[in-house]
Amino acid sequence: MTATEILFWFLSALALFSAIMVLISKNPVHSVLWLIVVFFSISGHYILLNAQFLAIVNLIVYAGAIMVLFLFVIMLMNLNSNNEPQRNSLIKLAGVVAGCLLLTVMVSAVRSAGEISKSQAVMNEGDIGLIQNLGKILFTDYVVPFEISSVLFLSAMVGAVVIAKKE
Amino acid sequence: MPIQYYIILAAALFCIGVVGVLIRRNAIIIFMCIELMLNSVNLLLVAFSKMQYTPANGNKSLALNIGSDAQIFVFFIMVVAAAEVSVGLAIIVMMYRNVHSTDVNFLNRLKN
Amino acid sequence: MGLMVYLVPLFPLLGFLLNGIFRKSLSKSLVGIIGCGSILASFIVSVILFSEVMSGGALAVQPLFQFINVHDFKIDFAFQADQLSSLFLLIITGVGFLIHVYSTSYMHDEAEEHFARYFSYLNLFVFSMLLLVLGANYVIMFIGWEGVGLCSYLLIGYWFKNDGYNYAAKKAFVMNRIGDLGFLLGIFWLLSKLGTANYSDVFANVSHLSPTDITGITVLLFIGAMGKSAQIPLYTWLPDAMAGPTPVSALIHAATMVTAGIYMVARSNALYSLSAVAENLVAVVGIATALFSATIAIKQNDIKKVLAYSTVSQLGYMFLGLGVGAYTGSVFHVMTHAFFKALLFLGAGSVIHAIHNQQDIRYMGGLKKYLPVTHLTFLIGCIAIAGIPPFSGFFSKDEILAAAYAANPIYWVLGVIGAGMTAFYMFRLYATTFLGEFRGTEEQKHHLHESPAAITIPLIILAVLAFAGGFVNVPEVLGGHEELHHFLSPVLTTEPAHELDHNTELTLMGVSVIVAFLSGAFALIKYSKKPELDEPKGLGKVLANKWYIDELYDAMIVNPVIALGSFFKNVIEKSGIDGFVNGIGTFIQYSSRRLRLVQNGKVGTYILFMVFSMIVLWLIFWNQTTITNFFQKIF
Amino acid sequence: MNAIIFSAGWGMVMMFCSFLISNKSMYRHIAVIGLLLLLAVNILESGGTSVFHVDAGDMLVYTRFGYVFNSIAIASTLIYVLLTGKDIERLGNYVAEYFVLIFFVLCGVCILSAYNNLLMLFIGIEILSIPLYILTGSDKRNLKSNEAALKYFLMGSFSTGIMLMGIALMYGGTGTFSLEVARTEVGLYKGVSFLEIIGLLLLMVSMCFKVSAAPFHFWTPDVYDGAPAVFTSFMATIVKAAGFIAFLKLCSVRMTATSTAIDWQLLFAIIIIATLLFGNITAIFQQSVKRMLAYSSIAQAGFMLFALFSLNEYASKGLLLYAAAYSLATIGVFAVLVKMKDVTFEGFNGLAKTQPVLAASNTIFLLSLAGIPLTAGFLAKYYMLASIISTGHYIWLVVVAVLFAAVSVYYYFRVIQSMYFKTGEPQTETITKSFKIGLVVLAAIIIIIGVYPQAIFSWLYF
Amino acid sequence: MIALLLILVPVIGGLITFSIKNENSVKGFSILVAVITLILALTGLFSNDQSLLHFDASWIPDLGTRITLGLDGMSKMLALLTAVSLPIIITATYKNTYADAGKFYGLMFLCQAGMLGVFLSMDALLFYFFWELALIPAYFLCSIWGGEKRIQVTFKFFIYTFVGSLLMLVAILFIYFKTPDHSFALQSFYHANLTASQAQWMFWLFFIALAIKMPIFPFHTWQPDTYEQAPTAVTMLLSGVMVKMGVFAVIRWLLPIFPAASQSNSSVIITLSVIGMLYASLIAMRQDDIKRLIAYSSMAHMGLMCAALFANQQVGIQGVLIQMFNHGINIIGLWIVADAIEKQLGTRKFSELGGLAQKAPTLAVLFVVLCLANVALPLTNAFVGEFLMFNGLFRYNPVMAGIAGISIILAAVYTLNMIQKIFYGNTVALTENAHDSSFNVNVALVILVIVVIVLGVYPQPMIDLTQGNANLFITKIP
Repeated sequence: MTATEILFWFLSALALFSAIMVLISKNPVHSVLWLIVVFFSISGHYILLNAQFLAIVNLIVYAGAIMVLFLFVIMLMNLNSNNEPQRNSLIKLAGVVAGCLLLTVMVSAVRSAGEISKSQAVMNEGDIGLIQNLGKILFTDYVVPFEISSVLFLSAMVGAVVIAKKE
Repeated sequence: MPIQYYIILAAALFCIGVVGVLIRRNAIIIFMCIELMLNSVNLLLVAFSKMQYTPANGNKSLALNIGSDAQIFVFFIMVVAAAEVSVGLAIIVMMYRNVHSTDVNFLNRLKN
Repeated sequence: MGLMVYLVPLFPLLGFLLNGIFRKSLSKSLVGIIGCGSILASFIVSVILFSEVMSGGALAVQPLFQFINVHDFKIDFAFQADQLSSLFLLIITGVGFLIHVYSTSYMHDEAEEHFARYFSYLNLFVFSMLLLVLGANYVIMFIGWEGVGLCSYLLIGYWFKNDGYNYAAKKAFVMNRIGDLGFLLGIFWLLSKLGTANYSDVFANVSHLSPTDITGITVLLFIGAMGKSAQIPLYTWLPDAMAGPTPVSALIHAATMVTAGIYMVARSNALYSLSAVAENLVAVVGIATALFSATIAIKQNDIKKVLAYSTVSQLGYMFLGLGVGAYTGSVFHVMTHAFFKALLFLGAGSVIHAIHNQQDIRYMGGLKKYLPVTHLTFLIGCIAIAGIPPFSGFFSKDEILAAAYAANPIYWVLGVIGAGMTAFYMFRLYATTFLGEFRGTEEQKHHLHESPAAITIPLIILAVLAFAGGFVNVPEVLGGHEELHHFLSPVLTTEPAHELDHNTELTLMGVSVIVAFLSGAFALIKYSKKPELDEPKGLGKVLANKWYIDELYDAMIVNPVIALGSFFKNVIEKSGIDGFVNGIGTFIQYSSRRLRLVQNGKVGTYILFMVFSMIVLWLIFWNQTTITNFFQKIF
Repeated sequence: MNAIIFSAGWGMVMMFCSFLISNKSMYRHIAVIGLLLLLAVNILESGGTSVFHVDAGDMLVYTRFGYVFNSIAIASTLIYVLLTGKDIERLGNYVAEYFVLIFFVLCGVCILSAYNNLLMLFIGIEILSIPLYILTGSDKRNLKSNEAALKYFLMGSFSTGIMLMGIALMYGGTGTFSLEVARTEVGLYKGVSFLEIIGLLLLMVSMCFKVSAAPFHFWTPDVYDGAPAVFTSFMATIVKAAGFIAFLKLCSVRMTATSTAIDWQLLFAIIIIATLLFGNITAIFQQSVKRMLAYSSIAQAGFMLFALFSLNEYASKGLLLYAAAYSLATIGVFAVLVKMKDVTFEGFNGLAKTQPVLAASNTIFLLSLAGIPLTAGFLAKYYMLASIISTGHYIWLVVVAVLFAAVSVYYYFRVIQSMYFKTGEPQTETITKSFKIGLVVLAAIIIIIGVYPQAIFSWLYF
Repeated sequence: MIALLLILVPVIGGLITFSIKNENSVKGFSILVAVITLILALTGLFSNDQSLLHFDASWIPDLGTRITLGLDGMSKMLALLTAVSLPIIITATYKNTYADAGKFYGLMFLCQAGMLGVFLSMDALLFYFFWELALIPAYFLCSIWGGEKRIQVTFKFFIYTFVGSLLMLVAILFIYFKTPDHSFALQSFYHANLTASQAQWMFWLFFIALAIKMPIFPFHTWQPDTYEQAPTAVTMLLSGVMVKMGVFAVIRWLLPIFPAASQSNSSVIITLSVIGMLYASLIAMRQDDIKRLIAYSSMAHMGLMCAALFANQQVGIQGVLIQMFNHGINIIGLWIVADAIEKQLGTRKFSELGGLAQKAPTLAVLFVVLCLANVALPLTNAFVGEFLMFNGLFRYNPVMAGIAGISIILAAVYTLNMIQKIFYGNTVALTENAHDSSFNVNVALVILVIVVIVLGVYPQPMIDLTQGNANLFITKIP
């Protein structure tokens, strides 16, 4: 077992564990924190896969910006108490069952996809994930969506203003 | 690493996200679970971008940059997610202002 | 001559239209003149026509216009004036004219408008009857056939304020319709096999019909005759039809319309003589009706009812004659019957008129001295119908009975029994009505008087005919020449020759005359002394109640049909079919109410549904082949 | 491409207007000018004259089909703004912002009609959706509006997640985000990657969500009901049609290519039936016309799905027709609905007496929605039926569909019954003359399309 | 050109009528329009100029449909019926007042135009359009001006027929794709290449629509309620003309397109029709409401027409062809009387009527004649039709004809019952002060009665007029 593999398993386990912890934490703040752990482990994966740019962006955007925003809102609403009303257990059970079924179906679907069974994800090599390469593509092939996503931001901005501003 | 490991990992994270959406009532947590789902997709895409065997891509011009499009896609997902978060949190705040709750079942006037 | 045939029905039609349309503005006398005059004109034309036919200068078919002409058959509106129809023309217009004249007096109390309505109906009836006998094909005959049914309906229900009368009228029409359906089906059968309904073509092509066809056609046609001529089982309307004015009973329900069945069978003799089944059926139904209704007639107390049942019985004789092949005999009997039965009805009308609409013979009696003319003519009628020589009924009935004996002695025996009963109930009627003491109220007695000339003159004429009518066809055994037989022979060619020797024939005559005479005399003696006034008991009660046949029909047919109608209306229609249709609507509404509960307003549930649906879609994807095959099987 | 640029640009112009101009009714006029400009630009571009030449690579591919749809969408929006623009003004202080968002949505619509890359599909859908979340919640004091926005947002994001998962798997299967994939007819599933199919299935689910096809329709009634009626009108028509156009493109390229491995028709048949069932049946029992229209829009989606089912010439042409006919009629119905103070069926009682013009034109809109001949709606339904029947298979599906169409008559005609056959005192906002004229013109357009569709067919060749 | 004008005149007339406010001018104008239409129909009837009788114009080339209108024998006859019925109806109901008379008459004209379109169109899609177009005005007419339960009842009628016509649309579309030249033209439809099983399915889809319209048991339950609830003028139009659309469509479309399928299914359909005849007759016997009785009676008659149609006999078809006209005339007459009674006495219940013949002799006489036509007495128009139809049915199956024939007995029962209960007997409280029918009613009835008698005595012109259609059909029987 190489270091990469050990790291892989560790990060995977961490990601899954923290993801589950996001769900079962009673306190929303804990959930946020666990989610940040998930993001960190995913970033770890990115680094394993040599996608440094994304790893950094993930940390900055998600763990940094988005989650802080979440935390901020939670704090703002004073939701850190763990008195969230619970769904009744039947619904919960149904939810878990549905999730598990979905997982089963997806996994079995992927397993029956024969053409990728031999494929490997290349670890620790390749330079497509470097900021230089990605930047080049982003501003050549992907310049149109890049520009267009600005519209998305504008609308989000306008929207947030419209919605959140007190009248 | 076999790509299947990544797929299964991503699927598992995705499904955990789904379960979270299903079993929690706090809108913010639900939203976080959705973010979790998006992240699992991101992970999967990055893994695919590094997949050795990409079947039947006839586009030679992209040959040098095989896989980079997936990473760009991830980038866009993050962008969109950020935008979504701002709107989503705004909506949740608006709701909280009106009813002082973030329970999704609290507002239940629209039904049947 | 070519012009004249259609003149015969044209006059009554004009009379109908004039009287009908201007019924509010015409005076009674004008109405009477139009009514009677049109028939008289028609009668005159008929006489001319008859004489031409007699002299052999007749043409068979006179087409007027195309009635129905479709690709594989053609029905012309055509008239056929031959021996048979011209004879019937004479009877119809002749007797009809007398009855019209009679009616002018009899119906004189009616309001002007209704008086004109009456005559227009009567004219319409004569028109239809003439169409019936003049038609050159079965379809035209059918037109007249239904037309007389209609007129019968209108005339029976003439006094439409009375619901009982309306009911009787409706009954007559409906029962006729039952027969008409058979007739119609018979015509269809003919048309589908031969493509024609013209008599001449049909009779020329009988050889193209299989025995089944012939039997089927003749039986179906006979069903029509059963309805129209009041044979078992469709006879019950006729006694009820006495609800109409008495002249109507005389004209329609004795002299003309009811003989339409005889005319039709006689007309179709070429067909009937080829089917033993049909002939036997006709004979059996005929003799059964003759006997059955005679039994009922014995215990009836309504003067018109007795005559009605006697009519049914006599019609049975005619059918017996037809069934045994004595077509001439039957037609002969139609003629004599027309005379004496019209006479009897008109006489009865005269009586009823005299004692102010009392029809129950138990409240009559001793009318002899008050109504001498009526009495005498009525007596002649009774003798004639009883078959006492040399009155007309004797000759015609005897011819039928002789033929019946030749065909099957049992028919003869039964026929003689019937003849005996006929004499019995007729003389019972006569005795109860005219002999003994008057049993009505004082006031009625006070008003008793002989009827005016417009009533008595037709009575006298008819009495003469009832007496002498038989001489047109005196059998050879009595030294006659059977003129009628010879006259009709061109249209009734298939009639089998008499095979009886003269001795047998004379014996038979003797027996029947003696039976008739004895039973008549018995009745005369019995009832002139002690009229039957009490409610009958035992068998008598059954007979008085007409064997409970009406009740039986009600219980077996009418009520079940009505119940079925109610069942359909209230159960099947409401809860069944409409219930099903509305049920679809209700079901959709119900499922709407249920289904919308799925939309419970909770995000979690929605997403749960979505996830499950995704899984289901996946499963479908994995089993798509199976499912596709399943659907392909459906369509 | 020019339409995208101009719609985004005009959106920004209006952003500035929001604080430069204080007269509320000016915004509407500016928006109308913008839409007219947009329409002109789009038509010009479809004729080959473009203002900006942008090479979008394989991200966006413009076809005549796309241009025609853009025109329909823009024209519908124009009609929408003309008819209900005044009512938007009544909604609050952010009138200009609402128009901004509408323009951004249009930008998304124009992307969706031209995308050739799953990335563009994703971005297009998001540009379409995010403004809608906000418009849904724009009536901030109204708890229904809040609720609708929250539900829409949560479920929309969830479906985005599913969509992304699908796209990721498809990428795993084909190695490209481009819509067109070079395929070799070898290997398992005849050259079709299994991952791609799984991905497509997921993508289909999320697209079904967007077009509110059952069983992914649950958001629709609640959101349409809760959102301010003016925006429901917009959502239910132009946005939905855009979703269908995107879906159609996806189907006609990707699903056709993979049809050797998976019987998409079967899946669609099931979805169609479910959609028709849920939409029609549930609509029957509604008491509120607004909510009934929400369900009916699901039912209409069931018919539009026919195009995705059959994917032939009739389908694409028919979908455009359907989009046009359905949008026009729905905009009309909602324009009337917005004027009603009581949006239950009882609220419409006796409208024919007090507002005959409203009632008459509303009747025509409803008849068109119900697919009665000689209205545009019939023609649209006709094309949908023809698209399946021309394949000669799945006739039972058509029969089921027409039976449901008959059910739909039930609830559409309930409105007509209320207006014409019942008596009541309907309360309406003040109705201006120009509004009436607008309605009549719209109704006339619907009738003209229905009676003489050849007039617009010449536009539909592509 | 006449063909086009026949449709355009009522449409334009109707639209103009919409805008007229004054009730009297509405009625005057309506009569004018109706008479112009009638004159056009008569011109068509006596014209043989094909260029006048046919109209063909491009409409929607993309859909393969054209505006093809034509007047052949059958269309001429039915156009005449439609054109005759409206003046008669307007005359007979002249004294009735309607709220919004302009709209009422306008819708009547639109309905008329729709029906004329159905009878004239030689293009399947056009046919379908008119088929629906006739329905919508009828729906509004019944729902606005109808009786108490009008809304539900009419709605049921509408949905019921709408379901049928949608199924028919499916069939039309399917056949369209099987036509050799992808066209909706009548002739192309006649030459569609359908496999046996396809034809079977499409036959039923098509047939159900027509069966609902006619209506054939068990698709009839909309009918009595609708006839009862609709304003009588509309009922006349519905029962007199609109139900003929079903019969017409069988002859023009169904039988020639699916000759084999209609033959193989004939036994089922004839059985249903015959059951329906008896069923309707029996129910009619038990009715206490004039309108419902006439409705069921009409259903029985329609059952006979349907049975005769599927008996595959030219005679039967011929009978149906002329019976379409005759039945229309007769039943309109019956409705006029029903309306006159209801308007005067305010009831339609037999149990509340009686003895009217004393008070209204003219009405009684005219009604009796119409009733006799209803029971198909010879020398009334209905006899000829029923004679031919039964004849056709007999050739198909004598037993069936016999069973069906029971209905003519039952017809006599319920019709005479109706006469008796309304007109005969003694007057009751309600009819004590009744008066005779008004002049306009009499005029309408007299015209109808004259038609009844004339066509009963001399039906041959009508037969000649439609013989072509019967012949054409017969050549399609394999």
